[in-house]
Amino acid sequence: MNNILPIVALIIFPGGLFLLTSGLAYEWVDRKLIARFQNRFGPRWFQPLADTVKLLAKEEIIPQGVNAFLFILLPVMGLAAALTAALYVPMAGLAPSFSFRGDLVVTLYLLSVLTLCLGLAGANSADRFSLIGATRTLTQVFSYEAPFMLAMLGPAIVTGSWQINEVNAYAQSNLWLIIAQPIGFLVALVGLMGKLELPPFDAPEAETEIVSGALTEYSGRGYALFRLGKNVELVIGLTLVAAFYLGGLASPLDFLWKTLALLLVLALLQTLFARLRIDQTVGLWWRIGALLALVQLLVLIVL
Amino acid sequence: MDKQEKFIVPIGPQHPALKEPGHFEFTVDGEVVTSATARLGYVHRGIEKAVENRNWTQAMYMLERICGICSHVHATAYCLGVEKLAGVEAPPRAQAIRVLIAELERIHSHMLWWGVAAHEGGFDILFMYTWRDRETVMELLEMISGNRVHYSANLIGGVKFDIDQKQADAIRKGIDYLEERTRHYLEIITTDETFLGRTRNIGVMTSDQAKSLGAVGPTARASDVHRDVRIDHPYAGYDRFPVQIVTEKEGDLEARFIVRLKELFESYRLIREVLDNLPDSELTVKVPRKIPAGQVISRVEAPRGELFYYIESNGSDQPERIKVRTPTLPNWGTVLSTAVGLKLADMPMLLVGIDPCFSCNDRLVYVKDQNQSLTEKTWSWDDLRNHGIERYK
Amino acid sequence: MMKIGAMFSEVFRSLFNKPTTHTYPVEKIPAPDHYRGKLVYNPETCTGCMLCVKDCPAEALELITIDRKAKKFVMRYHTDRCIFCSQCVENCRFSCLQMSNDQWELAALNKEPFTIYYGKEEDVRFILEPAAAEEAEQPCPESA
Amino acid sequence: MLDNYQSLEYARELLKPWVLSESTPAPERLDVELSAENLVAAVTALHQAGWGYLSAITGIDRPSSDPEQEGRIEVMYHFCWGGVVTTLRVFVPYSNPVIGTVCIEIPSASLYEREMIELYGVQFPGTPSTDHLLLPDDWPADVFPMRKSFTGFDSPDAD
Repeated sequence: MNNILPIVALIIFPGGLFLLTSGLAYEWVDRKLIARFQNRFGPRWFQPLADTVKLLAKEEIIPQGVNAFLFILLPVMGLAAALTAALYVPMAGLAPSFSFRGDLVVTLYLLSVLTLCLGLAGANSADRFSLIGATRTLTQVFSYEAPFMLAMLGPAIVTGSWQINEVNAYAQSNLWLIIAQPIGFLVALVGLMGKLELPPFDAPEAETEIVSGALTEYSGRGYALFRLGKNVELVIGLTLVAAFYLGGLASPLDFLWKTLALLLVLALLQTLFARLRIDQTVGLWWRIGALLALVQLLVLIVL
Repeated sequence: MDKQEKFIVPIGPQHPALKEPGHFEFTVDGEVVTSATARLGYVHRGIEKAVENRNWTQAMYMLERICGICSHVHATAYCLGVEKLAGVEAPPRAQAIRVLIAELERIHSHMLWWGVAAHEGGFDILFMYTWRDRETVMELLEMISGNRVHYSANLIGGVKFDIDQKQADAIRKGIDYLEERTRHYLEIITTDETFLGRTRNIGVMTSDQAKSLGAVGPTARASDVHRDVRIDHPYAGYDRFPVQIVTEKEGDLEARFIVRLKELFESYRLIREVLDNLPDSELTVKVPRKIPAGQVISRVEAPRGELFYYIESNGSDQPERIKVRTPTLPNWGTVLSTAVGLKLADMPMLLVGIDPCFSCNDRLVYVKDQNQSLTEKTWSWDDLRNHGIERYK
Repeated sequence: MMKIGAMFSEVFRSLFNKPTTHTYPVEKIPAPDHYRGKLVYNPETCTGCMLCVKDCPAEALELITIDRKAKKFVMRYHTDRCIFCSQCVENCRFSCLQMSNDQWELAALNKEPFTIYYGKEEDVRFILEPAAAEEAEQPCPESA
Repeated sequence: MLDNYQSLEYARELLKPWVLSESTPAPERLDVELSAENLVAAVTALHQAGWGYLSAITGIDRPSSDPEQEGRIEVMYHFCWGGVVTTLRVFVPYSNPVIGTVCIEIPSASLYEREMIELYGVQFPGTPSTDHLLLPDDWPADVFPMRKSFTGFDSPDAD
């Protein structure tokens, strides 16, 4: 029995199947919302699933001049890291499967692994677009990661714990942190957009300049895994932000409406802006994002 | 990446930034472009030769198909030229209808352009909304002419169809809606911070540069060069319905947006004026099948700039020579000479900034790099192709 | 004055508006009256002057004269070549050519529907029959 | 800005030293014939005086009906300035189709010259690039498609 639970947690819930399905569902909601914002119909509900199935069925072309081992390994690693991160997060409003002191830091690092894998995958494929995409991806990591972490630390500091579970519990019993720490919420949300390379932070995969950035050479399975990884990260990211800033997640219903509300805001933000150039992104994060998060943190510490 | 530390980013012949085939190579240093070259000609169809084997009427339809966006101006330039050769003049009502359609076409072309340009800057929302509103003018054109793209309004010696009261009302209604929308978009492109970050002070071309590079159309007018054939040499109905020139001083991408949008207000005004004052006359005059020998130059203002036609007849029912110089061609130089020193991310917007039409210009450009010499290290198309063949053998 | 998210109100409103996209095969919008669709030929008034054929820029028209005096003409119209410019309609002085505004869904899976014969029924049969008979007589092995 | 008449007068004056013959086919046009060796000087004079911009270079093949006489290629340089157009015409024979390049004075003319090289076989010694402009890379070197003698290649299906 002791051995079965972790396996269930890994394969079915909250890791594995549940996350993959919810990732696809959230991708659909995101696409549909953007389409409606743009006055279009948008895809039907099975479209993300159909995309994934199609990509998985396609031949994977491994270009010459790349390290084939890395080329295949990186997407798997990225997805695995994203799925692992879910184990420490109160998915669907239920208690996380695993929890220990300091799991917040681990989760945040696990969430960055996907981006790192993406960057490495781009650098690994000997394509110009991939290389530029990889450089931009990694540049962007360094710009949003610090503010995003600072923004996540805010709630942790007021809770006095680095354990996601406890922060969640604290958030439930206190004033919503979005009101107490509005700047932190904003930075966290926008940081999540940067993490997921959503517009306007999609310079690393700006299609009109560098086709699809780091993933240009990926087709078939590798591409499908990266996409799934991003979807999973979207769900986890939304859960984290909702748990920390939107009064915690106490039940599946709580989880559903809070993350979907966040997704609505996220979709709106995606549609509203022109793509930022990579230098503008870096400037924005370091000049404004990091500064704001620091101020917030200082205020919290002093108080 | 070769030993010279040159990193070349190819854009095209097939690339998401380009809606038509063209090939550009940008040598970048980090994100900064240090040189730019281009090769076009992927859609060269030999139209100038082909029209020599067609009769005057058939040639018109051939020339109309040079471009899918500005088909009407090609036919207008051609018809005006041939009419001049034949010594006839289309009746005033026909000329007014030509102006009307030319202006409607300008609206649809400019809206198409600024949608595409916004998309290149990742501002998809503006792209979607402008293209949605552009449907209005497309539907108007379809209603008047019977086709969304190739209106085929012209005949040698007049136009094919009349505008009746019902159509005029529909056009007025459509124009009112579009004018309001254009005002709204003008506000957005001049106030939205993220978008201005991508257009303001990007790709600046001074007035002197524009003059010496021979820029035409809105590209030139955004650099404060007063060039507009509709004003300099009024053709068709433009003497009866004069246009006011629209210029901007900055010469950057933002100015090119503003010039094109402000030009639309001029178009709306003109369309209303034409509709209110449609002269009464026949729609066509008789033109002989054989056009008297002679040569004529016909210039019209296409949405993209000056369109130049040289037409020569040898007295038979087929043209001797028709030379077409489309506005995109002289504008290429302006893009590639302003590209150096900008960020790679600005390239797609700069490229579309002149509203290039590859099938119009179907020609090839080679531009020198910063130190004014054709570098050996820049890969030519041949090198690239051979490299591709070698690599994937 | 600079704004962040200048299109906000408009974008948000769209969420509650019906999308503008037409779901084409489901919802069909009627073409305008002057739409230039498939060419329609009326043999009754044709005099066989050939002006339409002469100026057709796409060689989409063939006029087969069976008997000029008896006004027996058959028009072979290639929709796949036609560029729908309506020059033939302009040229026709007897108004026997029209462009239809309701027949414009011309796509087909093979080449056959693209050749259309217009004329009086017996004339079309007269044109088609010898051709069919000829084909039947000598099945061309190369064409396979 | 000069009016149409004045600007044409100005062009006439600038071009005076080299004119072989001139005509005004339309009120807003000046059409001047020059000899090929004077062309560069004339273009330079116009350009340096700031007379408009080079709008297009047109070529026309003039084959000779008389077998004794050699065919010529006519090359026209169109300068536009506001509403007026000045055309410089030169004729070069098939055997020596050489014109000086104007790219030194007007760099953007490179495109137009390359089109002439490719389609008519006119040569411009000193022009910056002679790479293929419109035609495919494997186009035969001695076939000039815009000459009247070119009527197309045999179709590959013919045999």
